[in-house]
Amino acid sequence: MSAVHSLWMEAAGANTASIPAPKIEYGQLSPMLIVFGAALLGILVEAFLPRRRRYGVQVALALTGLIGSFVAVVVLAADGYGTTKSGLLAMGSVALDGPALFLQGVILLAAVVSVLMYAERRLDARVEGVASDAFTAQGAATPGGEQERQATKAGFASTEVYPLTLFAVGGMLLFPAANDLLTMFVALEVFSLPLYLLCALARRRRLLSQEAAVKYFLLGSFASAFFLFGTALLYGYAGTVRLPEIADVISGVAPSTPALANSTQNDALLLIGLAMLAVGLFFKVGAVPFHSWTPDVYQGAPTPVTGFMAAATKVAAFGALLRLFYVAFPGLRWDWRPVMWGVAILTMVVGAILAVTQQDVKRLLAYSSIAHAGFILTGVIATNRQGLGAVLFYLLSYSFVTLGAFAVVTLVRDSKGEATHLSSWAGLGRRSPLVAAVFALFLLAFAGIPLTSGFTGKFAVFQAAAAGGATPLVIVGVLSSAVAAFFYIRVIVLMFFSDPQPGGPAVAVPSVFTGTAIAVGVLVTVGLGVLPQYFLDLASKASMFVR
Amino acid sequence: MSYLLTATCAVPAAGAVLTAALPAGSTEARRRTTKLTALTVSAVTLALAALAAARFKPGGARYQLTESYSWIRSFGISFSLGVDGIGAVLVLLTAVLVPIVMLASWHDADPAPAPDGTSDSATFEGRRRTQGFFALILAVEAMVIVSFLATDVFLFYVFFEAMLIPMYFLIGGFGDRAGGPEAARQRSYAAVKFLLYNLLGGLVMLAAVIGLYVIAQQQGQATFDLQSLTSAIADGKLVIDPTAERALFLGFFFAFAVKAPLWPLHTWLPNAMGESTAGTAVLITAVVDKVGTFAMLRFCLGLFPDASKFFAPAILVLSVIGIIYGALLAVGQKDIKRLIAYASISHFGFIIMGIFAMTSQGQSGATLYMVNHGISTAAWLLVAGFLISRRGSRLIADYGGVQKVAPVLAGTFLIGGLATLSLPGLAPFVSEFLVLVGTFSRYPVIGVIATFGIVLAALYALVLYQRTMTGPVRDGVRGMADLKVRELAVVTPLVALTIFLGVYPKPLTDLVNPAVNDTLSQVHRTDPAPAHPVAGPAGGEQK
Amino acid sequence: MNSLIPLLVAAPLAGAALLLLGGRALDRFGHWLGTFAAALSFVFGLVLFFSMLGRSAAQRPVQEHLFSWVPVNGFQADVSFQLDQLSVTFVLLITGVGTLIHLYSVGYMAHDERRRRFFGYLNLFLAAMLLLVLADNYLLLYVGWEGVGLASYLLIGFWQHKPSAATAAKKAFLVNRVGDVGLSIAIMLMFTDFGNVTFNGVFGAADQASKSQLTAIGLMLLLAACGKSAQVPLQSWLGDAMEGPTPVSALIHAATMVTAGVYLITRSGAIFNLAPQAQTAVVCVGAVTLLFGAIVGCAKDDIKKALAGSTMSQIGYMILAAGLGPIGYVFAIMHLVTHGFFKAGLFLGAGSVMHGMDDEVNMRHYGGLRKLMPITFVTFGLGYLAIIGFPGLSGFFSKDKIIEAAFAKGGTEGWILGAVTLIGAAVTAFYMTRVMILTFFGEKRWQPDAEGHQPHPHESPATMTTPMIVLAFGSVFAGGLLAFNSSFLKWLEPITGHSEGNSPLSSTVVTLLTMACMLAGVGLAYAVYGRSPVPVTPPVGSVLTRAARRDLLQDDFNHAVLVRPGSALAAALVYFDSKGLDGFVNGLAATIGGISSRLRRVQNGYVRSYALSMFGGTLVLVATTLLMRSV
Amino acid sequence: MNPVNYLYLAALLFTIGASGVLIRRNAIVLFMCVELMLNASNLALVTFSRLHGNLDGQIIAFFTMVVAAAEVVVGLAIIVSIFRTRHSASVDDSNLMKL
Repeated sequence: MSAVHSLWMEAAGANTASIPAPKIEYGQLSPMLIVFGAALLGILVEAFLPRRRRYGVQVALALTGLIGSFVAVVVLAADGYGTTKSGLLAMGSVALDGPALFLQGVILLAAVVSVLMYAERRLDARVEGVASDAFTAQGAATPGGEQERQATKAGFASTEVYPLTLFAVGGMLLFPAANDLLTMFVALEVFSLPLYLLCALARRRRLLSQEAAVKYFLLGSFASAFFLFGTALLYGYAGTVRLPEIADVISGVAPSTPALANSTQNDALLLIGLAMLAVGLFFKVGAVPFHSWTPDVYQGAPTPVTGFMAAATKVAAFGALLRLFYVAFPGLRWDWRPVMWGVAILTMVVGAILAVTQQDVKRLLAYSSIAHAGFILTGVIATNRQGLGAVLFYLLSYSFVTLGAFAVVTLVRDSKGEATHLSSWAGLGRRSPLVAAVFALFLLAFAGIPLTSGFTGKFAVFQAAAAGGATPLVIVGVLSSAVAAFFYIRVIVLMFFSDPQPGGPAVAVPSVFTGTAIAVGVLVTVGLGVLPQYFLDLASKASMFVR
Repeated sequence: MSYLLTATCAVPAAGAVLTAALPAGSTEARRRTTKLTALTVSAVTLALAALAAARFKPGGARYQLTESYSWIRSFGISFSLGVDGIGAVLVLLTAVLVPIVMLASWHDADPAPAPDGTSDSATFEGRRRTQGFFALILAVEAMVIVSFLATDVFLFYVFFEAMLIPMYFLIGGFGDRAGGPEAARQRSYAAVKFLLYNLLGGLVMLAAVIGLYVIAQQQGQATFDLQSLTSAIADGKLVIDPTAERALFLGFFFAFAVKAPLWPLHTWLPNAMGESTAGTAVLITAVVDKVGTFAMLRFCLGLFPDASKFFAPAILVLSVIGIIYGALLAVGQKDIKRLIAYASISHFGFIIMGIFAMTSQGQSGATLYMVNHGISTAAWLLVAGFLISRRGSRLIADYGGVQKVAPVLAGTFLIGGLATLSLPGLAPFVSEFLVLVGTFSRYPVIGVIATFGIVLAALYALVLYQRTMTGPVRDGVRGMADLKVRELAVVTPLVALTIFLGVYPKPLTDLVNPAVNDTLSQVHRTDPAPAHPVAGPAGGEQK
Repeated sequence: MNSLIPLLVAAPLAGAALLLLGGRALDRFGHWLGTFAAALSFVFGLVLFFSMLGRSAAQRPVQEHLFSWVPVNGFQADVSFQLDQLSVTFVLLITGVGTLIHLYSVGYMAHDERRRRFFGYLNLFLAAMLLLVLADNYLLLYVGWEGVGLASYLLIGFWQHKPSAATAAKKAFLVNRVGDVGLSIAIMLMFTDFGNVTFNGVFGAADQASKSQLTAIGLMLLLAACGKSAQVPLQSWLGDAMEGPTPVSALIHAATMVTAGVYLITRSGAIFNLAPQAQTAVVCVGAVTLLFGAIVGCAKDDIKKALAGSTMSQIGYMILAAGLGPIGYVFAIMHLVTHGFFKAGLFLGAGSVMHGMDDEVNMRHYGGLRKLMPITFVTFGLGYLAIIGFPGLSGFFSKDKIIEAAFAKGGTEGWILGAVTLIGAAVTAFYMTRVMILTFFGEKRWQPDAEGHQPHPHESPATMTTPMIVLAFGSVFAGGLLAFNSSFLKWLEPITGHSEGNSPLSSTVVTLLTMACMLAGVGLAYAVYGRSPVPVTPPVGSVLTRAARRDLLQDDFNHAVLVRPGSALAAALVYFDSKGLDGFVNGLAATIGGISSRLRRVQNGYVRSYALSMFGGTLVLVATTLLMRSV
Repeated sequence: MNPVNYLYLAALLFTIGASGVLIRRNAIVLFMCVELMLNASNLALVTFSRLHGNLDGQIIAFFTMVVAAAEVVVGLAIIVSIFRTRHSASVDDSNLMKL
């Protein structure tokens, strides 16, 4: 930012001849650029290609963009940008370091799997003779109206979900890499806005979908406003929005602007600003008491989108949270840790307890994601390198478990679409043992049973927290894990040991897309459970923020 | 480095996968293939276990045949296996019991006739039922063996926890078809209860495992290797302050006490054993629960010697309560399998008491007790299972006069009962007496109270026999067939072992004693010296 | 030669194993196989006995070590035998009487389809009993101790289809188990005190131990003896044990097993001698039981239960004698041996009567049998004379010695004990005379059985009468033989020790007193039962009679004090387990569920309230952050 | 005028906006309240920019305006579509999903 700023100052000095062009490291920013480029291409496709061909092209484009971006991430990481060559890009507003690359990789993989789920067109019954995916034929049409019927009949599809998703992914890639508060805010909005729209585009139960969108949007922008106001206050405190510089001001290395330095309000600005920034991020990660949108939105959104949100949003938001607290506020540890303790404990306990009485599988997973946010927060609180690595690993493992779980949810269907009420899952294990077994595996991973990725992640996080002196948190975490286990097991019991209801849901046979998504989920879940060393190393190598 | 131990765990694990992958089908031939495959795998496992036990040299190092492979370097975790005398006998117990359990459960996983008279073999589940059952048993076997062999705390923990899952499906998925229409609900309740209790225990232990690692890490011992940890503790390289040590001890102990189970954490056991098939119940009480008591001996005492000593009196009180309480509840039961379950709770009280009496008699006795209880309870329970499968009822009141129509069944049932009440000459007596004498020499009052448990044991065992087997022949019992060849093949080795180990337990004590002495030296305890030792060579031809 | 010792046990054990596992193929000759095993053991016993006779007293005890049984560091127990004068006495009694009773059973059980198994159990009993008396350490003794308990359990409950038999068997085992607790604790005490459980080790170190330790061990051994030998307060099982087949009652519940307590106390004399308080307790138990059994014996109409009361009483004599210490040990064992003969004979006679009377046991339904069963009458009669202490017969010598020893205890104690034993002698004479008169004299009071068949009493077959005759010889001559030249005293003295004590009365006076008491008892019985017809239905009787018929209310006492509170406790605990412990856990789960449903209400679906929670959360966050700084 | 007063104003506006979100039912009004909060932030940024004497705050304000505009586009689209379905813009009507 200050680069831009200095640009202005010099312009003011009428020294136009020597305006230096901002230095942009295109190669190192390529992951984001590829995704945004693909998104723009996607819009062009929407504009110029006939409807019938859009689906195929969009899917291919999205996958290509995401995989290309992932390759870029891998290349950058292999070049050592995650470790030795990490640094700041785009005049210091974007960081290129281990956590950024790691999380970008995770986000991209999660996005690939999500796009596979988007592309699934075989699950739903053929409506009007046309293959249909999870998204409404025409978002603008009134639910149940004539227009919608016609659009469906005509075989319309909301192929705009692909570019929307790509934009969201782009924002998410930027979010954990953002090195100043403005970039962070912009990235937040860039990935939030497409998500609001995506939520509204469910094919079935559109009322719920729209309600989810409106709730998400209103609450999300409410939270953004807090984030922005926090940014303003911090700017007021430090005179800069760049995270390392804020840290310098806090630690007294660089004195703050004299205008405010003597003010008694000084620390209040800092602390209130910090709290408000935290609110914005806590909202995104779904921490209590900023979680209330989660169950409603998860339930209402189209399931592939829910999966995408649950995985990628959480990764991006935790990335930003980590960067904020590790880069900008390490000096304020003693101020924010108690608050974080409270939030983490509340999140774990409330998430677990509320899940106990849920009757809808998507809401159940939503509450489970809240509880998991609490577990991850314990790793954030550790404020040591171990904690950082542990959180990175946890995010990796969690996103694939949750994606896989939501992918399975899309398979269980009755005449009205997905059968998400738990009662209709009764006896699933007797009808489709394979699907039930896979879902059980994901549930066990959520519950943190050894030999699944969930256990390794939980162990890593708790271990880091304990090493960081947060033993009580570990104990609360363990106890709420026990409560959480109760409802995961309840679902398993329901699937395997209850008699199927007559006329209950059937398990649709997925196409290769969802099949791949689930398979990847299973593979990662088991792989990270049994042989996690490589990824632990990766996470541990990546666990150093550039300043 | 030999691969023997890895093979001993890997064979059943691979067997589980293989069995599960066998072609599904409802035909008798397909099922038989499945069963024979599983049985063969378990027999091979037994051979490997026997080989390992034979290679073990009682006079040598504490852990032998060790293997170690790096697993999760980041946390100092390795896949380390090693066998000591205690582990060896328990692995043998497991390897012996599993094929017997399979043979006993031969038809337990056949497709059940649906209520409307049709067989459920039409459904997918019905077709895979047999594969599932036998694969789960093998999976449990593999995990239990790893737990007994693990010399890495984390490795142990992982399998200690993971074995809950196949057990859970065994309990919840396969019942003894004797519970009436409520059975399915009861069974899933039992399975959930089993899992939740044990999971809670496991999670608490997880906290302690983490705590241990963190403390070790802070002192430069970032490892989960049991031997490194214990030697570091012994050498004072690893110093855990008393409060932390006690907390960690409680974390470990809680998990083991749930699993074992120790009063008052026992209430899951009667449900789990009552609702599952007899074979599964044997797996629970004779094999899986032993991991809990085994772990107390190896991990609680080895890692937290001072805390173990600190809590020993309290634990002894709980265990003696368990002995009396379990026996009294067994007396009050109406259900055969629940009765046996409460009897087991009483026996686990003895085992835990023996461990925490911290005498060589107590601990050797406790280890023997684990083996003997496994064998004798298996015999008792499996015969009870045969009985129940004939009549279709678990209620004691539904039986009477069985000895008249099925004398061999009644006779073996009596032997099982006599073993349970620790009749001298049968294996459990030796171990029970050692536990009692070991406890008595340090805690006389507790020893005396526990001794009265043997009266109650006689009461429940004989009352059960009297009510079911003697008296006039009841209507539902008339025409009951005696034991078949397969069933005899199940019972005979168990009875033979019960008698053999009662008369000649020396092969086991020779294996166990050095490991127990080592454990005792870890906790810095020596046996209380007799008040007036007999001068000269005491008794017989001992060294 | 010593290698024969294990064979003593092995022969009947092998017999038992063969018979129990052998299957139906053995049905035809299994009983002979069993008898042969017993006889073989008897022969081994004789061989060993004579070889022992050939050695000097100091060299008579021999040890035979088989293998190390339970080796755990300080605790060592071996399978190892010790044969000395005391154990060889028992070996001969056990195998001798045992063989006779096997023989008797061949006839008695001829019509039982499970006869093979019966012989298997009998052999098992012999093996266990021999193990008991041959063990050289307490732990191995314990194996035999419980082994005979098992055999007793199996044989009492042999007719398992009868619920009463099954109950009686269970009761016997349970009550014995209470005694076994005593033995267990005694062994543990020995281990903690001496670090050793062998006879030699313990006895050798006993004098170093404190008196309280020895007293504790002694009392625990007494508890064990009470259980096995049916002494007060653990006497209640013996009467019920008569549910078993009569040969069993003769062998186990009269001649051998029930005397194991006497063996135990005598064997542990080295401990008791140093623990006078424990000895006093032994004497008291013996004295009380002596009278208790005798009184019960007077009131029973069931012939076997009357004899059981008598057994209890006679063992009371032995226990009393054993409690007297070196004064009495030898006579306790001597009475044990003679009692083994005449009581076994009496039981076999009773069995013979029952055999002839279609298993009728009520003596009021007998009468006038002496002519129809002459052999039974004569052998039974000789046994009767022996037990009441008719001069010259076995019982006379042994019982008289015990009464003398009781007086010889000295002081008030001696007088009391002497009086008790004398009263006992009188009462013994009374109830035994009653049995004789009711069974063999008077008019026929036979009753038809349930199907209306009149009984046709007849003499028993030779397999049954032969053992009765042999035992009758024993009843007549054994006492004299043992007393002659104090041969038995000299035989046992090296093991048990002996002292004369100082009786205030000369032995002649004691003998005369005993005679007088006996005659009084016989006379009284004749006056009551012999001179007027005996009513078929028992008269109501006095309070004491009614109490005695109910075994002096022992069952009622046990029921009220132990059984009922016990079952109430069990029931209460069952309730506590499901409602208390499980209830607590379920309650915890329900509480979490309740909190969950209550918390769910916050999630009311309204955006504004969600926003409110966020806003409130923000305020709290801000406030806490600020507060943390100011603190 | 002391520029700090603008900060007070900004805080006031932010609070008003937040209260509006809590109180009002109409989705559009709610959304406008959010916009008010964003603009309060803008005011604060600009003020701080003035206080610090650097232009960063002002530039951020521009960015914010763009973002707010984008938010309007998305927000209105969603609100309009739900209005067409329900014929109501009251957020209290949207509570199909709860508990």
